[in-house]
Amino acid sequence: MKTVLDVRNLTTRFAGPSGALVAVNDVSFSLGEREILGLVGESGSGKSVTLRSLIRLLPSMAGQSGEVIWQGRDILNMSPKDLKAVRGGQISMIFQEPTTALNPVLPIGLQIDENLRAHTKLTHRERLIRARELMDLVGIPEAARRLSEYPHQFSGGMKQRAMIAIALASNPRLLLADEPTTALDVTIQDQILKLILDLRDELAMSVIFVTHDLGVVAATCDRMAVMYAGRIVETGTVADVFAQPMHAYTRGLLGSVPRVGTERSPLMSIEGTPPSLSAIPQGCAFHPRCDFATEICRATQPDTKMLAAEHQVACHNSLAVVKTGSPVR
Amino acid sequence: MPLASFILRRLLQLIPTLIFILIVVFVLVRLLPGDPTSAILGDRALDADVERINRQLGLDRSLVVQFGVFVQSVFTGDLGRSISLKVPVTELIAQRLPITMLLTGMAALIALVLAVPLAFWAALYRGRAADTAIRGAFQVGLSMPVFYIGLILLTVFGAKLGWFPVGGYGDGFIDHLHHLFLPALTLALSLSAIIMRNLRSAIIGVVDAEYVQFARAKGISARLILLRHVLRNALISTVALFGLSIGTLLGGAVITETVFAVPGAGRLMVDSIYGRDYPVVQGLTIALAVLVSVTFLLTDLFQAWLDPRVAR
Amino acid sequence: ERGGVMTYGRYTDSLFLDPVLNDANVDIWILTNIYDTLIAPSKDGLSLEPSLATEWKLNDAGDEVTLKLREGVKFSDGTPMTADDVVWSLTRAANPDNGIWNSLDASIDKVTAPDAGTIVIKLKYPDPTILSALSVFNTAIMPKAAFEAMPGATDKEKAEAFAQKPIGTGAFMLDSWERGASMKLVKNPNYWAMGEDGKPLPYLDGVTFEIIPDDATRILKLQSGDIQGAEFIPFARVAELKADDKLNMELFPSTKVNDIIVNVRPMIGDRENPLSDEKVRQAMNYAVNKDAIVQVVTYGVGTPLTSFMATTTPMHSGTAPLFAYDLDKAKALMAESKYPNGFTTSILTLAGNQDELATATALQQMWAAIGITLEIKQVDNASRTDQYRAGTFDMRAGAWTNDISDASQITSYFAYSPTIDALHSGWKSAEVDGLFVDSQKEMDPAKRAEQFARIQDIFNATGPTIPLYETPYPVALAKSVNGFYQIPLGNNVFREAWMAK
Amino acid sequence: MNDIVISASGLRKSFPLSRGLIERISRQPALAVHALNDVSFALYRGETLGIVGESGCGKSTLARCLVRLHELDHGEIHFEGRDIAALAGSARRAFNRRVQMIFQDPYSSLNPRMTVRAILTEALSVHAMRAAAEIPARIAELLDLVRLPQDAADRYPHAFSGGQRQRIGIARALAVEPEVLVADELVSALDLSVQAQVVNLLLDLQQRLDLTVVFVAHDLRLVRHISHRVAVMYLGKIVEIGPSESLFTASQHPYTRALLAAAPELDPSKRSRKIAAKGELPSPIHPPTGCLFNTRCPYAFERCFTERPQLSDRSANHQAACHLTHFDEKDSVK
Amino acid sequence: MSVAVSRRAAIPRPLIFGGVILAASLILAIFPALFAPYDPNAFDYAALLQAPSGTHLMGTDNFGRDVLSRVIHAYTIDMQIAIFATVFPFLIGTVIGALVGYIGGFAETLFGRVVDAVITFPFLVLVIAIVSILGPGLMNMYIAVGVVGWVFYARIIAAEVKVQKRLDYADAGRAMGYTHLRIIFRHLLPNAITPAVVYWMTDMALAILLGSSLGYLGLGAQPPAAEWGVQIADGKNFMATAWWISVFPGLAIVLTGLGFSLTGDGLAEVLRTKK
Ligand SMILES: Nc1ncnc2c1ncn2[C@@H]1O[C@H](COP(=O)(O)OP(=O)(O)OP(=O)(O)O)[C@@H](O)[C@H]1O
Ligand SMILES: Nc1ncnc2c1ncn2[C@@H]1O[C@H](COP(=O)(O)OP(=O)(O)OP(=O)(O)O)[C@@H](O)[C@H]1O
Ligand SMILES: [Mg+2]
Ligand SMILES: [Mg+2]
Repeated sequence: MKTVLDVRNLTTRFAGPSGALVAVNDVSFSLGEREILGLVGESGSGKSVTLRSLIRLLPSMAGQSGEVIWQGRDILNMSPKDLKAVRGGQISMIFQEPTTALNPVLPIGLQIDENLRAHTKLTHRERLIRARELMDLVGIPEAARRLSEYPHQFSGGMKQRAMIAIALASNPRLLLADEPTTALDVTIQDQILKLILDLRDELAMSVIFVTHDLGVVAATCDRMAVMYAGRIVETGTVADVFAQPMHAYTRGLLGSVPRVGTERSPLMSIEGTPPSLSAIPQGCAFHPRCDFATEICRATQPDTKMLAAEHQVACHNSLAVVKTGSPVR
Repeated sequence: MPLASFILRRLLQLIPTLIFILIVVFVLVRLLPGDPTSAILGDRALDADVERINRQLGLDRSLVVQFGVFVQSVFTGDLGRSISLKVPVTELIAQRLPITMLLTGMAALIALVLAVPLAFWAALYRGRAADTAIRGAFQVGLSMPVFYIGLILLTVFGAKLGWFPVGGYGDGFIDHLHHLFLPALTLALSLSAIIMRNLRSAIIGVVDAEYVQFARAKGISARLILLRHVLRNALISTVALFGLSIGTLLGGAVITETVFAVPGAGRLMVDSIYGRDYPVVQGLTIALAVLVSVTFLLTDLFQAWLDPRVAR
Repeated sequence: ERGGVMTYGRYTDSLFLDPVLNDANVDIWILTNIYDTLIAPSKDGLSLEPSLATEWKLNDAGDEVTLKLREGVKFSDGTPMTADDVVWSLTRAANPDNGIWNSLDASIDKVTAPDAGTIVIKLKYPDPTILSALSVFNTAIMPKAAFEAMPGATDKEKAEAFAQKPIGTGAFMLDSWERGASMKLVKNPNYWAMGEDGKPLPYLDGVTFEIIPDDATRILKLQSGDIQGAEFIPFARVAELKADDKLNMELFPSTKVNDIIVNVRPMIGDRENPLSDEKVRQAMNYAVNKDAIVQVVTYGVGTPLTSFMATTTPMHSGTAPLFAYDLDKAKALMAESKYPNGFTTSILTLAGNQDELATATALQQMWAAIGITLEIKQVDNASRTDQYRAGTFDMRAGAWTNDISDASQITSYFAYSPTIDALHSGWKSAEVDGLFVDSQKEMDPAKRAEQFARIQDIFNATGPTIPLYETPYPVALAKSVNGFYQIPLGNNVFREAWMAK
Repeated sequence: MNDIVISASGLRKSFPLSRGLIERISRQPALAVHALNDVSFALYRGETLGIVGESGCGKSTLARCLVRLHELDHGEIHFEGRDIAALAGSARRAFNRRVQMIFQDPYSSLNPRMTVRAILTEALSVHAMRAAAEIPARIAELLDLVRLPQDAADRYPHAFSGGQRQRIGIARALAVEPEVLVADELVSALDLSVQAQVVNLLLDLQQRLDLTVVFVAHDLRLVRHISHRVAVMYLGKIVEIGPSESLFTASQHPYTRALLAAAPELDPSKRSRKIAAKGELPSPIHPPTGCLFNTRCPYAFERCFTERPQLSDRSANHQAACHLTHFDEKDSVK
Repeated sequence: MSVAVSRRAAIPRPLIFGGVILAASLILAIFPALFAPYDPNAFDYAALLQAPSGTHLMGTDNFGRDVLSRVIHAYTIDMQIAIFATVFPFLIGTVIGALVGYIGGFAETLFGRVVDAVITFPFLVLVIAIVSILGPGLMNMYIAVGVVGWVFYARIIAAEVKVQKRLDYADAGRAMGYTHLRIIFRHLLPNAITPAVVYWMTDMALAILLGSSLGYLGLGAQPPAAEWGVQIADGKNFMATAWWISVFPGLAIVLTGLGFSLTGDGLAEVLRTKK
């Protein structure tokens, strides 16, 4: 499979009033053509910042280092002009909350048109036609009328579809989807996930799919990366990771999900709460919550190791984790 | 049609408001110590003169009868005659109110021209020196008594530099504008400070909004983002405040009008209160109330245009 | 060449340009430029000059005046002035139902015109003031026909219509009037008088009044050359403007007196009034350092009063300032009074009037020295008049200017109790009342002067005022303005003013 | 387990939309959101009743009605046999004490200006649960109960993570020693790992304190895990209710089936590209006539558009509101 | 398990600066005599209109009064104006606003009409009329301002209470069986009051300005009391010859205004991050 995106040692810091904070810490991964990569992790683990860092969509006080190689060019070093062409053009993004991500005071049509204007050479008429096509593509009926309506006149699922339509306007090669279904109902989530899968097939896009729902990963992604406290702690194909998590955290996550047959028994929870990024524990960030933690975990941060084909993990005690077996029976 | 119904509803709401104002102003002016006659005749008036003139003005009638006459005249559009100036009140209002409207309008415009770009600047560079300087400067403008700013502007730009006339109203529209610039600027300073503050924090609230991020993710130009996505949303909350402030200005430009010798409605109002010119105070209050309500209505409409969510 | 249009800054606008029905100085002082009277006050206010009447005669009994009308006088609309107009105008002025000035003409019984050039005024009783009264604005001559052609049923309604576009024989006529902003007068081409240079008056092509309420702005406007004259210059700035070599800072003599009016009733409402004690009043008078007040309030422009009326008033008597400052005497008087430990009282001043405020503030300090606590209450004019007329005030700042070139007007208001209770103070002297009644019939000027001297002695010693100072009219003019003056009665006279063209 | 604590019958609740003067003058019909459309069920002592459904289907409204945060338009709720709408004064306070609610949003459900101690003290003293002197000891006990450190008492809510805040909310509810807990989306806002902690806590407390729980959630797996019985709601109506096991394995309503199918499988090998349910929830302002699900139901036939099906027995304790009793993929109309 | 550590937010700089200015102002207002070198009302005919010098740091006015002493003594009155002209509107407006916001419905409609009437009524007419009716002086000015001022607070509070009452903690209170009054004043109000407090700060600065405007019209503080607005109005005639009479009180107004609005900004920041 051809690699389209190569992220190496991506680090993002925020300078805040209470000191600097590393939101994304030395993250590396790559993405193949037509591949869907799931980025999972709990709230605040840095998923969104990672995604936004890829296209430098960060506030001015943020500092970035590392490389994001897109079609042979490092996005982090691009001129603003080139970046503008990449953003929204070759790489599009959809956001978690359709309600807040669509500008409430502009009609949907205009919000689509903006993207078409910025990235295509179509005439006004052609853009109008294209906008209707896009609405059809994402499954919004009565496109012509809907285009002149405002976001508040759309239901949540419709808004998410509209946002996808905006993102697809420029025929992107890569779609960054930041929890595109979290705010939606299961039946609608189901529709949207399937829409994204269909579009991936039709348009031959690659997708990075941020979510904290393991079910969504299992149902849609090819590969997955698990983030904890700003780092990627485990990467692998979805099948591999679900079959045998090698990081204690991944294992805990999988165990936290209720399963059939264990009704009303205690879940295998991870004690404690994820650390605040401004107070990351020394050594392995997960060690205070980890059942497998040993001396070394408290002292040094584990490197990322390739333990099986395409299966990488950053854990000192991954062997012990593997030995206890999968939480999934 | 929602717009028409919106306007109609607002106009209907105006009725109780106006009735309330009608009663309050009628009672209020009559509670003022002294009466029009002795206010006009002054110290030399003899009792017989006062009585005779009161009788001529109908001020010896009972309050209920006077109120009846007043209400009736309001509904027939005739606001009576000025007691001291002896001309119809409607004529006076037609003469003086447009001047205040022009003054206020100019002040509003100047305030916007000052406040909007600087609010952007301050918001986008918040916490930096530019932000501090801009906010500091506006604060000084906000804290200075109007008559003081007025005199300083007059002295510097009027008398010393000669760029603007020293007070007055002038003849002809262009001349009016020229004459009203300094007083409008004076009024605008405090208004723009309020607008700037509000808009700045609105912009700060908006620049990091998800939809602005999303717009940036689309790769459209920074100018478009600021004007279409940021400004429009930031203005929504500011517009209401702006309308409110203009409303206040309309009735509160007295001191500026005095300092700059602008023959506006504010001065007429104060002179009439001092002169116990009941018909003028009453008529002008009603006119101002209607005008202020129309201003509010316009700002509401503008707000509804900016923000499709409010138009139901 | 003489001419030009002069712009004059006024502090407030006129209200009503009818000579008979108007009620305020803002009208009076301007009216005389539009309307002429039969007789005119002289420039110094002390004597009379021919105007529309070229000569006049009061008969020996003092109850009939015969006047010869000037020939060829035309109204500003070109119609000739007739004896009929004169008879009508005077009759209207004297009608007790008209306005508030008719009392000046109360003695008039009947006005007739035996021939086209003669007017005979028959009086009800001998009136020593009648000639002066004929120089007062309310007896100005108006065109009867034009007035009566006005819409309206009553005299009042006609007057209101007429005053929108008044027609008189004055040097100027109203061109346009934007209320509260400006009033434009233009030269009356039909004006009858000739100037000292033999050319027809007025010299000016027009006079424009601009209303500039704020003192500082009015001065700024003068300094910047936008206007050529400004009235009511604050005394604080007289010295500064005198030093300005682009301006003439004029101080026209006036009949203006400034004093404090004291309520002398024993009780005010249900509270005892310390000011009714004559000793207290004397103490207060002695405790006031008039020179200091003249200094801090008028910046040396005023002079301490030597009588309750100004030195420019005919029959004024008195040579030395009243109640020369003597704190010891004041303290002694206080000790003798019913209030040896002092008391608290109040003074009403006009809100926004810096002079009154400054005076009151100074008095507050000065009276504190004799144990009197003075509260200053700034109120608007109507409130003050209300308390004044009701007699519920303690003290108020007062100022007076004569409208007529005679001592009788001021005396009737100040001292003669039947008019307004001696400045609404409740003060009453039977002797003064008697003297005043006599003086109003006394045709012998010397005897009359004696009567007024006696009135002044009594009033000055025991009257209900704290006399302060008299002041001129401070008017600043551009150097280019010549020939403008204000007479002691306040009339602004533009007819001889000119600017180099 | 057969002791009914709360029984609800025929509950209806709608929220009128505000109408302008013009609309009123022109006599346009009053519009309303029909949040509950004839809901009936019984809650047994000691059980956990799960309530699931999509957003806006009326779950929270139902929960709020149970604690009388809303007054019903129609229908009755009986608590221990007494109509709660008729309760007043001390009886009402007692009801409010014995039936407690815990809220979804860990951020807005605690007063940010009150410390944990103030929050708990208020609950304890208003209901006079303890004498003033015993309150501190009780607070310590409660913190222990929900496994919060003792030093938490004097902190403000903003000092806590979401999971901890939910514990505070639980502590507040437990402070007044209730018998019924209505938990509205208790863990929906929490992280996966923390969710498990709170679920475990709830299970444990229920056991120890013998609580009856109404557990409202949209996460099917969670509801299945926690509940003895489950009710599925659609557009303000319970469309299926029954024991957890049979409801999830042998669901009797097409909507329940769609819901189950739409929830992604945790097993990557069981992927499907088939869409579980087409379309969206109809507007609760104009709910469909006939069966509420008819706009999305693959099995809908004429009767479904004219007659609204009522809950009817399918097996022991298991009821569903559908005109069909068994259906198959091939019965699907489309 | 440990409680997440709350970051102790640094006190925002505006609050520090504003607080220092206001603290200093309050000290001057309470103990003016300690700082004023002269009796603020004592005339000195020998020293009229003296320029600033060693003996009179800010010069003297037209009565020979020491400008510095008057500026200092004016703190007493102006701070009093700032506080009393606003505290009653604040309190009344807060209570009414809280009730209206909580009750909603008809109360809100009625309140809306009252607000309309008050804000469309020309403010100055009301103030001048009330002061003319009751007589001049600060007390009556407070009344006049209060008649109108409460509306703005009530509006702000009502809007905020409306937002707050929809939050779960308000429902939690109700579900706990708490009384409405307890919920309104113990729970909602503390959370709703922030914008009103911030507005209060601005309002105090505006009150001083209004006081000075009324002083200009002669309706505010009565002499001999030193008040900045009155001082400036007094000094107006001397702008060209004795600028110090008006400039120093002017600076005092600006500085105090700055103090209030910095404090307002700072408070807004603190109270916002507190949530
Ligand atoms: N603009 C910013 N300034 C400072 N810190 C930020 C900023 N944006 C994000 N962070 C911090 O970076 C960390 C990671 O945030 P991020 O939004 O990437 O989390 P996430 O994994 O997407 O979480 P969620 O599931 O809640 O969306 C958080 O601790 C957040 O506080
Ligand atoms: N106070 C209210 N006023 C008006 N409408 C309301 C109110 N509360 C709820 N609704 C409406 O009633 C319907 C049911 O709402 P409810 O909150 O009960 O749904 P829910 O099932 O809890 O949804 P969610 O999963 O989103 O919490 C929705 O359409 C909602 O908009
Ligand atoms: Mg995120
Ligand atoms: Mg809910």
